[in-house]
Amino acid sequence: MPEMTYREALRSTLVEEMDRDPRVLLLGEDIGVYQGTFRITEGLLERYGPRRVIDTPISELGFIGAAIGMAMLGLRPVVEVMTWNFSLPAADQILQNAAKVRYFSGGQVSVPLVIRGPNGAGVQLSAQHSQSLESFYGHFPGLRVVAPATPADARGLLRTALRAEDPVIFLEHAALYGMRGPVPEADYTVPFGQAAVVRPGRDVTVVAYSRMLHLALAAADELAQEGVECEVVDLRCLRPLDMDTVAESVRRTHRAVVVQEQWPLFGAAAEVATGIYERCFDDLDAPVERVTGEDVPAPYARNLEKLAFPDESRIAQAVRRVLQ
Amino acid sequence: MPEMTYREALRSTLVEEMDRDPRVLLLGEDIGVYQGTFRITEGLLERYGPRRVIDTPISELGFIGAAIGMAMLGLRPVVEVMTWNFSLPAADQILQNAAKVRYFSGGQVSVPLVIRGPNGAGVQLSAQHSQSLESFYGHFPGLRVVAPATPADARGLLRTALRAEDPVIFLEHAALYGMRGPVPEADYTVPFGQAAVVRPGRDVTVVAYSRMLHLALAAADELAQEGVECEVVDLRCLRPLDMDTVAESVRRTHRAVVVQEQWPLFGAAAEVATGIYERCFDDLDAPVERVTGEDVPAPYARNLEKLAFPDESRIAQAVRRVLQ
Amino acid sequence: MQHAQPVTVPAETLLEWYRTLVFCRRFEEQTERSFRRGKIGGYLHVAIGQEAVPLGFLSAARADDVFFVSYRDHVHTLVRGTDPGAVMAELYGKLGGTCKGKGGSMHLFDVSRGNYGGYGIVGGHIPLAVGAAYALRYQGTDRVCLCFFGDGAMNSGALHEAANLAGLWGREGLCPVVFVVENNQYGMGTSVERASAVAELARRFDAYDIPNERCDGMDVVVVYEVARRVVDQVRRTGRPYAVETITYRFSGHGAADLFQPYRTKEEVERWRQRDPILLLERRLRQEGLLDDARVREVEAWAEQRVQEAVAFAEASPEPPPEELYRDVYGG
Amino acid sequence: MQHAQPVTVPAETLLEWYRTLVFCRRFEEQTERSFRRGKIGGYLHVAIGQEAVPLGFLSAARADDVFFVSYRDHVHTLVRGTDPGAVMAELYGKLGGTCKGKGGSMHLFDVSRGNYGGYGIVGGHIPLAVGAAYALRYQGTDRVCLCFFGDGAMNSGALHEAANLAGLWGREGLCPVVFVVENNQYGMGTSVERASAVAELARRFDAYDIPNERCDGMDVVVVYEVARRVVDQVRRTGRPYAVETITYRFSGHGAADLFQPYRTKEEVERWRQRDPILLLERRLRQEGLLDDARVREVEAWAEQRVQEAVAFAEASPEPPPEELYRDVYGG
Ligand SMILES: Cc1ncc(C[n+]2csc(CCOP(=O)(O)OP(=O)(O)O)c2C)c(N)n1
Ligand SMILES: Cc1ncc(C[n+]2csc(CCOP(=O)(O)OP(=O)(O)O)c2C)c(N)n1
Ligand SMILES: [Mg+2]
Ligand SMILES: [Mg+2]
Repeated sequence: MPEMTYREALRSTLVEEMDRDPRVLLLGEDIGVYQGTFRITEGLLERYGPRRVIDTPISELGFIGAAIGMAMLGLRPVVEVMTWNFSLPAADQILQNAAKVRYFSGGQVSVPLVIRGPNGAGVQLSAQHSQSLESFYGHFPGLRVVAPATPADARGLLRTALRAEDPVIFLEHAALYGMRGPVPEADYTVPFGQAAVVRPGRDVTVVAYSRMLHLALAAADELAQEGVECEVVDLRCLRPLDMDTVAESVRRTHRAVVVQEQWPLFGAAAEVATGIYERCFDDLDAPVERVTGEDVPAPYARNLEKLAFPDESRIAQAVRRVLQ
Repeated sequence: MPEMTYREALRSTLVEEMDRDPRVLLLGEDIGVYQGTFRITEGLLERYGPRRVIDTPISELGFIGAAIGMAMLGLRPVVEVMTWNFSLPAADQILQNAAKVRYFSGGQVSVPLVIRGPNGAGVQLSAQHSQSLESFYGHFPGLRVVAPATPADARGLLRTALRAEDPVIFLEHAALYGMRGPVPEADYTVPFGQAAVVRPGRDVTVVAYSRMLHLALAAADELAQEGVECEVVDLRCLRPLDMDTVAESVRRTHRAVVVQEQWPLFGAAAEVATGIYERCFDDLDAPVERVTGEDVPAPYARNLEKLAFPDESRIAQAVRRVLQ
Repeated sequence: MQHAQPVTVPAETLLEWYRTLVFCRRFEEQTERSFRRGKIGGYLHVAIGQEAVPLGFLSAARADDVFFVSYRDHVHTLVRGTDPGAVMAELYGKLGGTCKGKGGSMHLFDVSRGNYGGYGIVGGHIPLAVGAAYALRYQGTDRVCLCFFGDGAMNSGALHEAANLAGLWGREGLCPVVFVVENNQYGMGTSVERASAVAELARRFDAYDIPNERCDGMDVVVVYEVARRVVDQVRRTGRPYAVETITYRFSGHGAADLFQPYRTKEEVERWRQRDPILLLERRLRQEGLLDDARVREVEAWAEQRVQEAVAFAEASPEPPPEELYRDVYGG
Repeated sequence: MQHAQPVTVPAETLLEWYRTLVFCRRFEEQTERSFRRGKIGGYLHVAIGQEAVPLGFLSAARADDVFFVSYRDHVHTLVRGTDPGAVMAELYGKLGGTCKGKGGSMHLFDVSRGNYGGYGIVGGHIPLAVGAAYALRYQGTDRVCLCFFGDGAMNSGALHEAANLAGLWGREGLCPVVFVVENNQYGMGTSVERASAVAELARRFDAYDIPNERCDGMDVVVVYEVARRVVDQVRRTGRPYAVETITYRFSGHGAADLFQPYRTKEEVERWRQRDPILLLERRLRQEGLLDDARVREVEAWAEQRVQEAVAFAEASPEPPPEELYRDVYGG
């Protein structure tokens, strides 16, 4: 299997699908002339021309709305949000139109739209630029919400998204763009709603996704040296949420830790934890531990920021707590 | 104690605080000449004049943003959103500015702002007008989120909100405006973050808020006839979330049902349920039951809509399930 | 206001329009009665008084053109030829409705006729229409997209961002959208003057380099003539155009808006003198195309069609419970 | 462009401005170096080339006037008199920073000097400024609010909704806000022509009945003269006003924007001929107020002050862990 970065996995999948399907077109700020803030769309303007690679003004509300309209008319637009923070001015379009128009039209229209870009905190981007919006969007039926953690999943889930009939909230992570990994070639797809056991283990189930997966794996390595075997489950997709895979694992390990990057209250970990209890109440030997960001806006100072977000050691500590 | 409606409780509290504090002013669509869509602001334009009762254009993003600016400069604006659905175009202002500016300014500014209006589903308002946004806003530190279910709490929490130093998401419910109840006079306040045991009972704790509280109470009445004594807890406030009161109750009853009006996934009930498990793992005799709306956009047809939202009988059934 | 090159509308068409206007009026009056009887729920917004605007514009559009509209969408749907029974059934929340009863009054769709729906968030559908227009050119067609919205929507960020995109994309001939402002002078209880810093709404499109004009929205012939010229131009150029139609709603904002402190009875009366049905009737009578007998005939025909629609709606079954879970996701 | 009534600026002031401009330039160059050395993190946006706009406007404002600005906020903060050490410490994420290190480069605040902050969401602060202006009049003062934002923000819904409110509230004399468009010709890598359907941005304020004009943003004397007239008028009338300043950023959009495919070196070079420091220096030399020795003196003074700021920032402690939980809620 060839190796490539998460970035290359995204870009090559866009290219393959654009070559295959003329209905696919791209919109976003600085994706063309500028080649994309994170270089995901490098060279694509030259390759496909300005009708298919549309540099937009700073008008998320406008161009995300327009992309919904394009999708309703049969195109397959892919919107790049420079970061997901900038989707908030367009929340109304995403939540009220994209998510619901199929339903309130009685099934007369589809919105095959992908909105993609980096989600979550970066390094010292401070409060307005450090949002992790998976539970925010995940609350709304009609949307699909995915958050790949590896180059292979980035490719497989993006291809599924590009061929889906529904609006997809495609959450990347800036910290992952440079990460290399093996990526299956050709028509590789990863279906929505399938979590993956990425590391088997008998003692405790650690559930994570996106960047947190890598922290969980690092914590698992550390714990392995203490003789603790973590089973690490990558959710990959938040909506639909594959609780079956999670529950099956917890039924074996009897203990669980759920990791998410940001605010605890009404965050994704609460849903996963509740789902575990609902399915594994009698199997659990300890309460599920949540590892989350602190309940504060992201601070700028590096020392505070480090305290604000989960790290390996906090995950390892949570694992130790559930094992007590 | 005098009786009044939820509407009168809100209106009279606005009047009292506006009389007391010239910094309080109102903004919203059709709150003045039109007297307010739900008549909460009836007569206030005449009483306070157009500088303090500002009819706005249909520009939620603009006037909610402007109200944040007013608050930063020392006023105490109260924004009426015609319904909370229309807050979505202003989500960026609420989440990125109101919730965070105190933090990223290092504490240099406060945003003493109240945004109020009806939240949740009405009757056949269909998908774009039937949103329950408590977990949506509750996720963000910096906000306070309250959802009074009774005239007394409407008064007590609104007064607290009007005197607070933070942005308050004040979630009313259209179905409650006409409800009458006893309301303490004078300077009655209800502090944020205090749930209330509104009906004591030994068998099971039912947690609810806003309109769902009344369904929970009705279900409790029904169950009492079967000899089941529900303890009903009204959260009243979602952020801060008073899990202590809930946990104390569950430690006595050993069983819990959590009710929320809308979508299950990443909804408020998941947080409350997780919080219960975290505090009462060894006390629980059965998994916590969630009673939520169905995972679909709100349909228009009355028969479908009835299926889409919780009712008393579904709450009663959930109670019976946790008692099995 | 620019002056339109008069288009000769055949007598047959004028009569047809008259019948349509009368029918739409009777239909909407019926919906208000059905609302009061509890047959229709939720929000109900009729366009009584404003019918000439959708009729004029959609008559000027081609059958394969598409449109988007606000929640005040019954007339648009009816004049486009959707079965009145299906419209009434939608309002009744029945399976035979345009959207199987799942959308209701605010969300009428008939994609087979290019009706991409009614939307409930003020201004929220304008960006969709701009994207739809782009798609039509991207797909190599010369179809046009019409986007109807109220005066209140002019103050929404959605209008601004969408209009700017339309202006930009239009430069390349990639945005054949007609913005039709249905200026009925109020957004609920707030007059245009109180809501918009510039009350001449058409002019605001200068900020997006979008050609624009104002026109009378009560005389369907005037509306049609403007619409015809504008739609043709937009089709030819692929560039957006905005028309502010000056109209008036005789009924309340919604069926629940009875007490109307924001306007006087006199004002409503004054506008009733320019009722689009009255204006057209007068024209037809003057041209000898209509007389009392013919009027009665049309009224009777309209009333009967309305009652047929009601009967269809009544007879249509409720959507079955499985419908609750359908149409959330595609394949 | 309207022509400004020339205001005579005293020699002393011109010299002071020169020193300020040189200092700001050196300060920002230092921040870029500190960024490359990892002392400053996150996003860093300098205003190198654009300094005349904040300097001219804030010099025309009164000490008790307030302002709001985008993330490109260092110069605004410095010219308003905030201690450079505190600014640098904020960028270094230190407790001695303007916001205790919790905001960083994009969020400089100094409320004691009317600086209501830098904001990171394009256009997002414009509504705040309009509300602030209202508050100032509501409180019975004659203070004015200045709102600085980029050309890119012109296409945001926030601008539209806020400007319309300002137009409306201004009718009653209740909205003393000056919109200062810092048109540096690009929003990141997108030129104004490619982002705005109407490239003459000032004119777009006609849609809100807001008087507006364009002016040179490189010559601080020109900026000041316009600003002086505009600020005075806004103070007198309580009505909004918009000024589009034509300026240019010599550096990248942010410290990470090195490769700049969106513009040519020649274009940058051409604009460097109108560097605000150069223009002012030339004027001062012509008037005999500056010579080589004096220039060297100013440079040395500026460099030393910058190094003092760096030293202060370096010496300032990190915010203690408790700060993480402070300032989330008030009392
Ligand atoms: C964003 C938003 N805010 C508020 C409302 C509530 N609302 C529904 S219709 C309406 C008035 C709209 O006026 P206008 O655009 O002129 O259309 P008209 O009803 O006159 O046809 C308002 C305020 C809404 N639907 N959406
Ligand atoms: C709503 C939003 N979208 C995107 C961004 C990312 N972004 C940051 S600065 C910028 C360019 C802004 O250009 P302009 O307003 O002209 O200001 P300048 O940087 O030129 O001073 C963009 C796109 C953002 N911060 N906010
Ligand atoms: Mg209107
Ligand atoms: Mg710029």
